[in-house]
This record gives sequence, C-alpha cells and structure tokens, in this order.
Amino acid sequence: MKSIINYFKEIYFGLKSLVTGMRVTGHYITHPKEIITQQYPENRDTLKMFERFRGEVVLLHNENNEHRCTGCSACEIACPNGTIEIINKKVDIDGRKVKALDTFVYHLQMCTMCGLCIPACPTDAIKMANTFEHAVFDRSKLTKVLNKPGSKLMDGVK
Amino acid sequence: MDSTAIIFYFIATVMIVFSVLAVTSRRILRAAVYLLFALAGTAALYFMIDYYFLAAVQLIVYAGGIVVLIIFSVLLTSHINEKLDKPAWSKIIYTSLTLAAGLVLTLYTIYDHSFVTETSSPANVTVNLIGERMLSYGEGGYVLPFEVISILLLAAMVGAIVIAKRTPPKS
Amino acid sequence: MNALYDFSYLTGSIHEWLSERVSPHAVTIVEMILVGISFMLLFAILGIVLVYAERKVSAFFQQRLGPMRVGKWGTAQTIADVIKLLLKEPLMNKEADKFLFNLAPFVIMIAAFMAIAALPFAKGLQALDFDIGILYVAAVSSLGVIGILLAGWSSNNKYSLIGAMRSGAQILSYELSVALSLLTIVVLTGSLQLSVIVESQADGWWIFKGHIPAFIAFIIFLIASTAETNRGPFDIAEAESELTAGFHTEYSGLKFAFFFLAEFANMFIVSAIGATVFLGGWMPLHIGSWEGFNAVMDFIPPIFWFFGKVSFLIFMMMWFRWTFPRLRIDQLLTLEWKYLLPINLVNIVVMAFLGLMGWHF
Amino acid sequence: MEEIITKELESQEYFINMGPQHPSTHGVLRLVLSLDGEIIRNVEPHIGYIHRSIEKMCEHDSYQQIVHLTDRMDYLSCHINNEAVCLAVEMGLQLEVPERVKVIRTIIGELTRLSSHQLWWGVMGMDLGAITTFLYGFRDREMITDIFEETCGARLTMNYNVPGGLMFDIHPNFQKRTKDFIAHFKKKLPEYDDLLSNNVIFRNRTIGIGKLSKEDAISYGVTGPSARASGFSCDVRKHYPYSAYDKVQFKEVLRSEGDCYARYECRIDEMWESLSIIEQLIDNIPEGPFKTPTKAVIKLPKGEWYQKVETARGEFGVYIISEGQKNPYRVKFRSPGFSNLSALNHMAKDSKIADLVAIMSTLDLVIPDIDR
Repeated sequence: MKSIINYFKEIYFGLKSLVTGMRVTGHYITHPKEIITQQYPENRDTLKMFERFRGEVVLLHNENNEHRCTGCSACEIACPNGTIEIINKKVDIDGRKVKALDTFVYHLQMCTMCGLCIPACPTDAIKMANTFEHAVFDRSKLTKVLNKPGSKLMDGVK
Repeated sequence: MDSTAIIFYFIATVMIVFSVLAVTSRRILRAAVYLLFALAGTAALYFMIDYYFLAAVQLIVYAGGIVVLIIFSVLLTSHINEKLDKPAWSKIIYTSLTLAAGLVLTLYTIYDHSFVTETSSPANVTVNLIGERMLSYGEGGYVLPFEVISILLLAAMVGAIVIAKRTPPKS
Repeated sequence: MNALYDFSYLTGSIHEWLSERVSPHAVTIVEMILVGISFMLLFAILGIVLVYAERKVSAFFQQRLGPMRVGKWGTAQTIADVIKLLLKEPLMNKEADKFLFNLAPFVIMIAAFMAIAALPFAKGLQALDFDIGILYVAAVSSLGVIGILLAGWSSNNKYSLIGAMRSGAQILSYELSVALSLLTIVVLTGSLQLSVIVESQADGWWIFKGHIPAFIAFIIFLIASTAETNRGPFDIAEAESELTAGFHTEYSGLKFAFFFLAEFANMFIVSAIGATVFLGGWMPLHIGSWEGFNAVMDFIPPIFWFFGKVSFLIFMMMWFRWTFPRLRIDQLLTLEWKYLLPINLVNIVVMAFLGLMGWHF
Repeated sequence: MEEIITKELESQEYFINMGPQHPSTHGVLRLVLSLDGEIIRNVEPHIGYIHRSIEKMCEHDSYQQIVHLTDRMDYLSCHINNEAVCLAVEMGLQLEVPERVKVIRTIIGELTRLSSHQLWWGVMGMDLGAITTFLYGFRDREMITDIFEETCGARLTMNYNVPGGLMFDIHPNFQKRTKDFIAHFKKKLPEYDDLLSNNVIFRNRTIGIGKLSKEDAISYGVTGPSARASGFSCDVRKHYPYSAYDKVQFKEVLRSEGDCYARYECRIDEMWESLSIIEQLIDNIPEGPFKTPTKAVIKLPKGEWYQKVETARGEFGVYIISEGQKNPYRVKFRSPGFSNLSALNHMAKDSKIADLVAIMSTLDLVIPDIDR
C-alpha cells in the first residue's frame, strides 16, 4: 500500500517540478521587455565601452603632432609577448646626439591586452584605447606603427 | 487497361523486383530494406482493394514491427562492411527447384479454380465487425487463433529474455 | 455550421469542372497530382514556418531576439537557410552504405507524407478518410523509425549507430502509449475514422466531455508524442551533448534538410492528431447553451480553429523542449513501462466504465 | 546449450573517441571510451591538445609577467589564479599588502567564483539537454563581467593583480554595481532551483550517479566543490586563509553523498556563501593605497615558495623556486582540473554515456587548466 502511495506521490511531485520549471520559462516568454540581446552592429553609435577597457595600445599625440615617448623601451621590456618594438634613432639637439624615437612598432596579433606596458611607461606616453573591432582580412595590417608620420617628442618630456 | 490495372501491375512489379532483390542481396541490411518494400507493396495492394484494416495491420505488424525488429537485430550484430557468403551452387539449384515446384503448384491451383466475379459492391468491413469477430467464439469467431498467437508471442518473449539474461561467467 | 466554410463544395466543384472536360481516368490522375502538389506545398510552408517559429519561440524563452537580420524580424531567415542547405556539398562517409545512406531521409519523408495525408484540416478538406484513420496514422508513423535506423547504421559512424539504437528502443515503446491514449477516446467515439471523431465533438471537445480520464489521456498523449517525434526532453537519438548529432551526424546539405524537415512535419502530425482527437479538430469551441458565444465561435473558419489548436500543441512541445533537461535512455524506458503504460491501461478501463455508464457528456 | 548462447552472444567492447572536438568536453579534451553497448567500461583521458608550456614560459618571464599567463590557464577563475601568483611573490618578498588590497582581492575573487559557477550552471544544464539554462547562466554572468570590465579593463583575462597590490584602484562605480548585482542575483538564484535543482528529470539524471567516496577523493587528489561533495573538508579559504578570508564569516559547504547531485548542490550553495562574503565586505573596503610600491624589476631572494588558493574548481597552488634572478628558476602550478580529471575513470566506470556527460559537467573541467 505504501509503495502505491509513493508511486503516486512521485508522479505528483515530478509533474509539479516540471510545471515549476515551465513557469520560469513561461515568465520570460511573456515578458519580452526583459530581453537582453543587443543588436551589435546597429547599436554601434550608442555602444560605449568602459573607459578602462583594454582594446589596443595607442601612442597619444596632441594637436601639434607631438607625443611623449622618449624611446626608453620600458614598455618593450615590460611586455611579456614581444608585442612592442621600439626602434630608436639619433637626432641632433643643440649639437648633441640624443636618442629619440624613430618607430613605435606594435604587433596587435601578439598582444594579450595584459596592460603591463601602461604602468611601465615613465612618461605616460601610451595608453589602452577602447577600440575592439580589430578584425582585418590581411594579417600584416595588424602590425602597426603607432607614432604618426612627422611626429616628434613633446617639449619638456624626459 | 484502366487506371486500377496500371496501378496493380505497377505494385505487383515492385513487389516481385524487391522480393527477388531481398533474397539475392548479400548485404543483410539491404535485404531487410528490400523486404520492407515488398511488404509495403502488399499493404498497398490491400489498400487498392479497400481492405484498409488489413492494410494498416500489414503496415503495423510487418513493416513497422517485424522489419524494424530485423533491422534492429542487424544493427546489433553485424558490421557495415560484412557481406554474406556466396551460396553454394548446389544450394542455388535446390532452392530454384523448390521454387519452381511451388510456382507450378500455385499457378495450377489458380488456373484450376474458376473465380466468380463479384458484381455487387464488396461487403463493408467495419471496425465494429472486425472487433466482434475477433472476440467471438461462435461461428466465424477468431478468439481461439487470437489467443494462440498471444501464447506464441509470450513464448518468443520468454525466449528473448532467456537469451538476453547474461549468465555470469563461471570462475 | 456555416455552409460557407465547407470545403467539400470547393473540392466538388473542381471535380465537376474536371469531369466535364477530360476522361474519368485523367480526372483521377489530375486530382492525384493536385493533391500531391498541395501536400508538398504544405510541407514546404510547414517547414519554413515551423523552423522560424521554433527559433523565435526558443529565443523568447531564452531572453534573446532570435533571427533578426534577414527580412523584417528575420522572417526570411529560414528561406536563406534553405538556400544555404541546398547549396551545400552533400558529403558522405567513404565506407558508408551509399544506397541506404541516400534512402534513409526519403523513408522518413515518405512516412511523414503518408501520415499527413489522412489529417482532417477542415470540413471536406481531407485527402484520405479511411474508416480506420487512427490505426492508419499509427501504422505509417511507425515507418519513420526505419529511416532513423537506416541512417544510423549506414553512416558507418559509431555515434550514429548509438543514436539509431536509442531511437529504435524509444519509438517502439512510445508508440504503445500514443496508440493507447488515442484508444481512450476511441472508446467514446466508437469509430476510428478521423472525420467521425471530429463530427462527434460538435457539441464539445472530448477533453472536456470525457472528464478526468480524457485529460489524463491527453497528458499522456502529449508526453508520448513528444517522445515519438524525437524532440527534447526525449531527444536522446540526437543528444548533441552526448552523441554530437546522433543518427544524422554524417548528413549534410539537402539530405540533412530532409531529416530536419521531417522532424517538424512529425511534430505537426502528432499535434494535428492530438488536436483532432482531444481538442475537436476543426470544430469551434462551444459552451453548453451560450447561443451567442457559440454563434461567434462558429463565425471563425474551421481551418483557423484547426491550425490554432495545432499551433497550441506545437507551442507546448516547444515549451517542453526549451525547459527540460534530457532523459537518459533507461529513464526514458522506465517512464514508458513503469508510468505511462500502466496508467494508460487503467485509464482505458476507467474510460470504458464511464462510457458504459454513460457518464460522459 | 547455455555455454553456446553465452559464447555466441558474447558482447564485444568497442572504442569511441569522445573528443578532441565534442560538445560536452568543453574544449579539446579527448576521452577514449571503451563501451559495452551504452555502458562505459573504461575512460581514458588523452590530454595535451592545448598544452602551451606555460610553466616553461614562466621561466623566461619576470614576476609581473607571470601573472598574466595564469589568466590563460583556468580562465574562469583567472583573478584567483593571478592572486595566487601575487601572493607567492609577495611571500618571497616578505611584502605586506595594504588592507584595502586584501579586501578588494577577496571581493573580486568571490565575484570570479560566482561568475565561474554561473557559467558552470548554464553549461551543466546544457550538457543535460536543457539549453535554456545556458542562456540564463550567461545572463547573470554578464553583470559580473561588466563589473570586471569597468574596474579591471577586461571581461575574461583580467590581469588585475600585480605583485604588491592591484594594477589600479577600483572604479568609483564598483561598489554600487556589485550591490546591484547581489540584489539581482538573489532574485535569480531561486530560479536556478526551479529550472534544474528541483526538476525531476535533473534529479534522476544526477542523484546516485558518479559516486566518489571521501577516501577516493583524497587519494585522487580531488579538491574544490567536487571533493567537498564527498565530505572532504578541503576549503583553502577556511583552512589556510589568505587575503581577507580570515575576517569574514562563511560556511564551508560540505555534502556527504559524493554523487553528481551533491557536487551540483555544493556549487549552488557556494554561490550563496560567496554572495554573503561579498555582502560582508563590500561596504567595509578600508581606505588606503591600492598598491605597495615594488621595484620595477622584482628579484626574489634565493629560495622556494608555495602558495595555495581556492579557485572555483579547487586548490590551485603556485610553487616558485628562485635563484635570486629576475626570472624564477622553476615554476610549478598545481591545477585543480588535472587532479579532478584523474578521478573520472573511477567515477564513470560502469555508468552510461549520458552519465559520463553529467559527471564531466559536475567535475567542472576547464581544459586549459588541465593542459597548461
């Protein structure tokens, strides 16, 4: 007798649990306002990344096409993946040969976005930009030169 | 030749072709599938002469039941690349002789029998009638064969259980 | 019943129009072709609509939007998918049994076609009206499993084989429950003919008229038919987290589309059978003596009633699928043999008793 | 007669390759199954498909650089992995980090645990065939990743810890967002129970499946929720508290059944515990610096250090041998996934294929954690 009662109990509680589950999903199908999907390429204009988001390394330039990179290679050393290559040149300043930045090569394809280069920079020349659409058809496009052509060191940065 | 005859000959041809294929194919699962087509052809014939109940039973029992079981057992036992051995010539000869004898006997019976053409419409076989016949023990009742078949099925099930029940290896 | 909604006038006038012009044999052939074409069209539309519906419904269950890109609200998404499937290369395992591999999708499709032909869509809109209608549908729907078994075996893939084995065991056992739950209603109608069953519900649907046993039978039918169509939570034959894709792992392109389409067609068929037997088919909802209400209900064409009920049942099946986890093979069989079948048998006896005493409405 | 039947119908075991690409191995793990019908006779995991030799790479990197490699091991508990390395380096330097750092590390660590368990819950449901749970799990996880993104700058591989403290201070919105999340998730967590925990199908699929006794759990080195479900009290946070875990009240979740359902319940209850830990700390973040300044080039003195932490999967250990250089001489990670995987054969033997999927799910394997 007890087993028969248990049999029906099992059925009752089993069905009840199934209905409870269906109530949860039923709640969501009747509340389309709670949909969380974002229509990505359409919402590009309103999409705003958090300011700390690490998308890629950029070298900051001001309106006079000047940057703050002295070519000290601290970021190159801090980078665990060999993402950054600093190529330096010698320039004449007041008759003295001074080391200066020639090309700031950045290999985006090797970057793990760890952000170690940013605190390593003594002159705050680089920062992490919020861009995230890095897809390209040609891999060589991922290797970037970060200093703009003709740019030079900002005055007073050592 | 009216459309009924065309359909009849078409179904008959299909049945013959697939029956032959079923016994000649050396891949066992293909043979089972050819058998399925032959059985489905039989069902189609029944449909053609308005024996719907028989046709449905043919489909359920043979096509849906027996063939599925055959295929199922083939799935369990045979590998896809396995082919049956070519039968010995002696076997082929004996089988064809037996077949020929059977064919002669059947044809003789058919042509010897004078069929009476039914002019009135065929008796309406309703589900009610079938049900009553199946469970009646009077004249025209089929309750005895019905029950005997169930005993046969029971025996088959017991056999299957005995085979499936694995005896523990003797240590 | 509104005579305007009777399709037999339409079919009758087509028949007359043809008979005046061509010979009787040609009439038969032309009508066969017409019926065939209309069912193929129905199949194509069903496939496209149901796939879209499934994707949208599942999306809304999951707080997603679903397809949104192709066409307004993604309505053309399925068509794009069909084109993609048609253009795909039909791949085949080198060691596969080519004949059976190619045959399997067609077996499934033919079984679905044969079953769909017997459905009463509306008054006078039924291609085959056998007096053993339910038996016929049960018979042909049992053929579909052969396609699954063949697909699984001929792919020469162990995942497919396991899927086929599971499916065989599953469908063979759940057919019993489907048939028995339908028989519970047949006890009351006294006929297996689908059109008669629909007519018998003119004054009320069996699920209401048959008291609790009819309701229990309806629940069992819902569970068992979900299992018979191989849909979640009974999709153990596909079970993508265990067997990748089960019996159709090796299929691609059009042949895969056939399996896909057959799944939705089968879903439609079992829902239509359920709607016909339990929910009154194309009969409108009538409540006792509310004359005004009944007249309003009569005003809605029966074909809408039919498709509305079918959509309701299909939605229920989708709801199951997108809520529940999958059962294991032995639990599936336990559910059938330990719960559904005994309850079903007792239910039939109770129903027969009700029918005998005339306690139903 | 009987002998003939037994001999003729003797079943053959057959092999099936589950993976390296398979929906339920969650990565490139290859399991070679010996099957007898549906019943598993033997499971042999073949690993190494995603081996990147992280331990060897560490020998070339400075101590700051090692941290970001651990993100890529158990990527679902990346913050806790980072913390382990930082704690080991700080132990070597005998550096005391500010209280603020300890509290923030604890909060973010618990958030990581929550996000990992949410993902696990979704995937567990999906493995058992309930695809909807996957989306619900990710829905709630999204709020945590937003918190991480705002404060740490990344959603998955955060690299927020540095030896000596944190990379930057927490974002001003951090506390508010976290509190919003707690309020939201406390409402959603009962839904998890409705969808899976109490579901009759789910219970039948998990109760009594994949049993692991306490002794076996200890001998296989199983840790984390998987071991605590067998009654093995192994919570590092409780027994060897690090960061701010000695200041908070929390229960070590223990079960004794050792089956899939117990492991499931353990994780669900751990989510409640994590919520309570965060609640205790979130309003009490002490003011102060977010970092103890270190030298740009950290050189550990000659010696060996071992630090273990409790990740979402179990005990994660970092063992560093230093020769006094700026690079470690040898680094060894004790990853929980590897040891947990070793018990798989023991648990899955003589169960069905469907059970194997449930067992794998409740072990909560992350393949890069196993392969490193």
